[in-house]
Amino acid sequence: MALELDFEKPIIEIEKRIKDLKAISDAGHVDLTEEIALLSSKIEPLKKEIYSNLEPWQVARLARHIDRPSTLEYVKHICGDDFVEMHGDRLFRDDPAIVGGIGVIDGRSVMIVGHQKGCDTQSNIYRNFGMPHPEGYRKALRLMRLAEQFNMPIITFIDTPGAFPGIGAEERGQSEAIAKNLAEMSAIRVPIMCFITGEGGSGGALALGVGDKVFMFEFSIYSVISAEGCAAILWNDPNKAKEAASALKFKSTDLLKAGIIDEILTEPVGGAHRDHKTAAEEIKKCILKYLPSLIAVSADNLIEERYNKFRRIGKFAGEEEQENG
Amino acid sequence: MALELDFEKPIIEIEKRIKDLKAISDAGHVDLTEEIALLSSKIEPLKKEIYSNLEPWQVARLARHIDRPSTLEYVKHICGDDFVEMHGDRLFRDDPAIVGGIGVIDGRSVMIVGHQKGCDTQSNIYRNFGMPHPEGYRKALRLMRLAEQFNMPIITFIDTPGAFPGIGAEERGQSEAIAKNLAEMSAIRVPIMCFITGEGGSGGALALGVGDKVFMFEFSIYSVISAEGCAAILWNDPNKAKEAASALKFKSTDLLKAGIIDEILTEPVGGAHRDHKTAAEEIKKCILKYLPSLIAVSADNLIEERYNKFRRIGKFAGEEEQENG
Amino acid sequence: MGWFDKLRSKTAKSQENQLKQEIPPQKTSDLWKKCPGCGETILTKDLVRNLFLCIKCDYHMRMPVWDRVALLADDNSFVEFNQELKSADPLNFVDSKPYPQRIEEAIKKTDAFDAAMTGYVQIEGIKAILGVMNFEFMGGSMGSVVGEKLTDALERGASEKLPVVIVATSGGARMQEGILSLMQMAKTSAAVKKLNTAKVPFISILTDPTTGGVSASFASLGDFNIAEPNALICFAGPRVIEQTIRQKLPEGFQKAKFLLEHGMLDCIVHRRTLKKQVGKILHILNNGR
Amino acid sequence: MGWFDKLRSKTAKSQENQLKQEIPPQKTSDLWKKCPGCGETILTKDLVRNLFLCIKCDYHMRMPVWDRVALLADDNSFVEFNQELKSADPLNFVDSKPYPQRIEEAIKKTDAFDAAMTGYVQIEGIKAILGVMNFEFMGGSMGSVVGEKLTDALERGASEKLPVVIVATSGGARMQEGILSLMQMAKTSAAVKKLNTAKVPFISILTDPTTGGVSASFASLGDFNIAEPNALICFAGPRVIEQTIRQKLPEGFQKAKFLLEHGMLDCIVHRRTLKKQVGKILHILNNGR
Ligand SMILES: [Zn+2]
Ligand SMILES: [Zn+2]
Repeated sequence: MALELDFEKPIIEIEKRIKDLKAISDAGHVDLTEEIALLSSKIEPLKKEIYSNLEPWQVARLARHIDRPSTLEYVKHICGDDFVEMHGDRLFRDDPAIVGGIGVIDGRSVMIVGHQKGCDTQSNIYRNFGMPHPEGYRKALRLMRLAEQFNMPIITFIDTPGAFPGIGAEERGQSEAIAKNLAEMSAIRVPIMCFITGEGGSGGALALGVGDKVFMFEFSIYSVISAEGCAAILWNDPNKAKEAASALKFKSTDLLKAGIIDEILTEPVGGAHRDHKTAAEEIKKCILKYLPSLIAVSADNLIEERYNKFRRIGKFAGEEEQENG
Repeated sequence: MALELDFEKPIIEIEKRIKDLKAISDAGHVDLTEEIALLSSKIEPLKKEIYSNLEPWQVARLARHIDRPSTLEYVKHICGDDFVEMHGDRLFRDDPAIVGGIGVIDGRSVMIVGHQKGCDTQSNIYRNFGMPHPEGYRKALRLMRLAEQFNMPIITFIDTPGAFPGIGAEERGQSEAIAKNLAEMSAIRVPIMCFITGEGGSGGALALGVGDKVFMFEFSIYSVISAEGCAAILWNDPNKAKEAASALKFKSTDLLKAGIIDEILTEPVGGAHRDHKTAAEEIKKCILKYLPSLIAVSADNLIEERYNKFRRIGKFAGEEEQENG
Repeated sequence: MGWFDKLRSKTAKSQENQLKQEIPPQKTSDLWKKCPGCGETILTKDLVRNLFLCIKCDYHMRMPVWDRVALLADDNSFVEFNQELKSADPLNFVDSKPYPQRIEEAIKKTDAFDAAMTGYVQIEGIKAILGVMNFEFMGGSMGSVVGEKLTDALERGASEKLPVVIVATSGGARMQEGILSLMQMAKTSAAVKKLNTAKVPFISILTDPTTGGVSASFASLGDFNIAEPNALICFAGPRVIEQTIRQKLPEGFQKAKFLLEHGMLDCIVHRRTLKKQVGKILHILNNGR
Repeated sequence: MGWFDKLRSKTAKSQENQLKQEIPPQKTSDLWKKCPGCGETILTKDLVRNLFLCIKCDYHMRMPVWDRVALLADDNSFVEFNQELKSADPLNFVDSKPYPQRIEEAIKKTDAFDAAMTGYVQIEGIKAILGVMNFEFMGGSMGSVVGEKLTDALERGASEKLPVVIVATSGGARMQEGILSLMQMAKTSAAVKKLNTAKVPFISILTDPTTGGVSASFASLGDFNIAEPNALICFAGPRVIEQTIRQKLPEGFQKAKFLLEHGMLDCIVHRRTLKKQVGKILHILNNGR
């Protein structure tokens, strides 16, 4: 059951009408082939029009769409049966909001780690809506260190509203856990490819985001704070979320321009939630395209370049003219 | 207020009588100098006789004596003000049953880690009677890794009844925490000197006990299980603790003979609890004696020798005759 | 007698012995066994055929050491190391019986010299080193022989660059060897570290029960920690804890699922798919190296 | 004007500014300040003399950046880096005010170009690199300038083998710089790792408040994490958590003592002994290297 977003309504309406016509047509009473073809021909242009002109707050809604593929779904499409999930931080708990394991992509062994949201209310509660606790970051770090140990490239999938603002998460040191991941990922001696597939929410997202290459799906977002949170703090009015969404410049096109991500991955028309398989193939293609050249780099150079990639990020007064910011 | 052990009674009685005579003498009515001298001359031989013929179960009682110096007391005597305690495992909790920190011994920076018992009921409850939770071992490991990072030799003090048999300790993986320490200590690239100062109880003790040199105070013990526990399991009768104590061969002399420890440190006459300062000096002397030669060894050789030290431990059928076991 | 026949005959033998140990004296039948999960009484031969899974409720019963080898090893691939290594009596330990007598009885009962068996193996076509502990031999307790065999296996893994798989089951330390048995924890854990340093994978399979000094050493240090369903895995056993805290423990405490939820296990794998899963993991990890 | 006079005059100035910020409008007196611990109203000049410790209850109030330098640095030893580095407006961000206007106002208010100051220093005779964050500058929020200055300081520590001490205080990320401010977390944390790899000590001093992106990056990564008494240290602030879980938080939640008990801090040090203690730690750690 797809969640309908308001700006998707025209599409969904036409799709429904086509279905109705088909039913009538199939029943054999009237031949509506022509009408159906006419309507169908309108869908693609309409989708293109709608999805290429989305406001930032609309993109945020797409990024959070409950039907968007999750990490485990991508893994299923990309690795098939060649994946073994690994649980636990070996310290306190297995956090269902971050999943990971070893897998094979096109004959190459990799470690995959990512946020995991649910696909309905029950699984979302189990997954804490993809908001990790410290043990989630620590599981991720354990797996990434194992990947380093066995010389396996790391693929991360980022899709979280952010760290969880709860008592246990604070008690067990989510600050430390996030910080530690940032520090350690900067020096892990195997390639790291990061994919922002949905919501890239603040520190909880970045904790899986320090990689050699960072990719972003067209309708995903990556932001220091949610539009709602920003509106509450800076506008003193949570209803200014649309304004905040625009101000924060968290769309993939903004991030590409700012040099934060390396490439935007095109989504299936209408968004990744409309075609999981095609979305997964897009990621797989990207991995196969970039991984060989990353593997070819020596570990020393790899981590030096990764360090410099993040080292360079920042904007200072007086440099606007020179750089193309 | 010293806890009296039954076999110490004759000594304590004479000491008390001397004190009484002194009081009378000091009051000026009678001159009892001669009587006092006579009694005093009997103390040393009596102590020597008693303490050199202790049964294993009696040594165990001495090893557990509540007035025995604790890690923090040794540190105070050995480092004076040149010590900074460090708390916490950076994961879950600061465990008061294991303490640690950086200090200076005779101009050399060291990392000190040890079990910490209390000296009365209240502090013993706070210290959980020196029984660590997983976070204690993890704090210890954190500090030892820091020592490795900054090239500081590690001194450990071992004095614990053992790991804590509680729900939280199991939930948070005390098996993993102990095992990890054993594995990591075997390869830490700075010298490690271990001092069994009181009770060396099972896995909880060994978790701080993988060192290049292992020393043991005369009246301390080091055992795979407590005499009580052993009696309950093998004799099916907790009252057979004396028998179990003898069977387990956990006295320092047994362990020296078995090649488990490198040297026995002499305690002040009557036991370390009767003279903390002298006991601490004994440890300090030992550190100063062995540390320079350990520091002189290359890190590679150091950990290879440490590995082999433990690698060799074990007895098999058919080899009794050849080796001097 | 071929390798497989020998295995079968050993299996039958150890099976017998397990029955002697676990079934209460009043029903010392070699033919039947009671399921700890559902209480069903099952024909032993049916159990052997069914991988010691309860026919009624699928409960994972303890598995004799040779059956375990047969479960994991490709046919005829197991080549044992240090088969004849035997315990000494370093402490001249006597409780209700002298230690040497216990050893001799255990040898007779199990047809093994001590509580662990190690050797070369092939698992799903992948060369590896396999260690299997034997709960029937003095409760799988770890003394000098177990420590030595497992350490040697781990060291061979490091030097020959062969992944190591150890199936753990143990009641804890071999108390009769005193401090020597404690030291086997340090020895085996250090050997795991050596394997780590050599960047060779270690898969630890924790089966019912894995406790005490084995749980608190090599068995918890796998790159992959796999448990069988319902396995009891702990340092301090439930009875000791209940005596200490004087309250009833929650349902499932210290069982495999509990450990998975508490972050100590990578996965729980059903016995029927164990070999396949281990093979897959070895394949993926080998592939990266 | 000598270095110390300049410091004093800056101190007075920043003191003034802090008052403007913290004392409610109805009592905008520069002369008095109210203690958040006991409610006592205290003469500002007495506070300055008393290291911003409450004269009545010893509460550790927030300390202006130059006073903090004076507290830790040996006389005349502080030599600032990158003093003129100033924020751009990469997002053309406007909420109730344009970001450049906020920056200009903060500069006027604090006499500093951004929320962190870094430089060479000597502490108890030991050469080091010092970074001090400035809560009065837009709540100590971390944007490009703060990230750059601290990263540069940590990198200098690594390359010049000088220990680094950073006094953190921050409300979190500089939202007006969007994703760039988030990335400063990765940048500064990676720089700490570089320092670690160079085996140079890093002492992190967490003062009231250290929250959000600063808490979740370099500030939590000290070889030594030291906090001042009563400092609020957290990722998510107490108000956000209360809104999420809809219940009152326990007394002392996210305060220094709470963090010490939860294993995140090495020690809590009183402001009066802070310099001496930092000096002792640096001395011991230097000595080992
Ligand atoms: Zn059953
Ligand atoms: Zn006050």
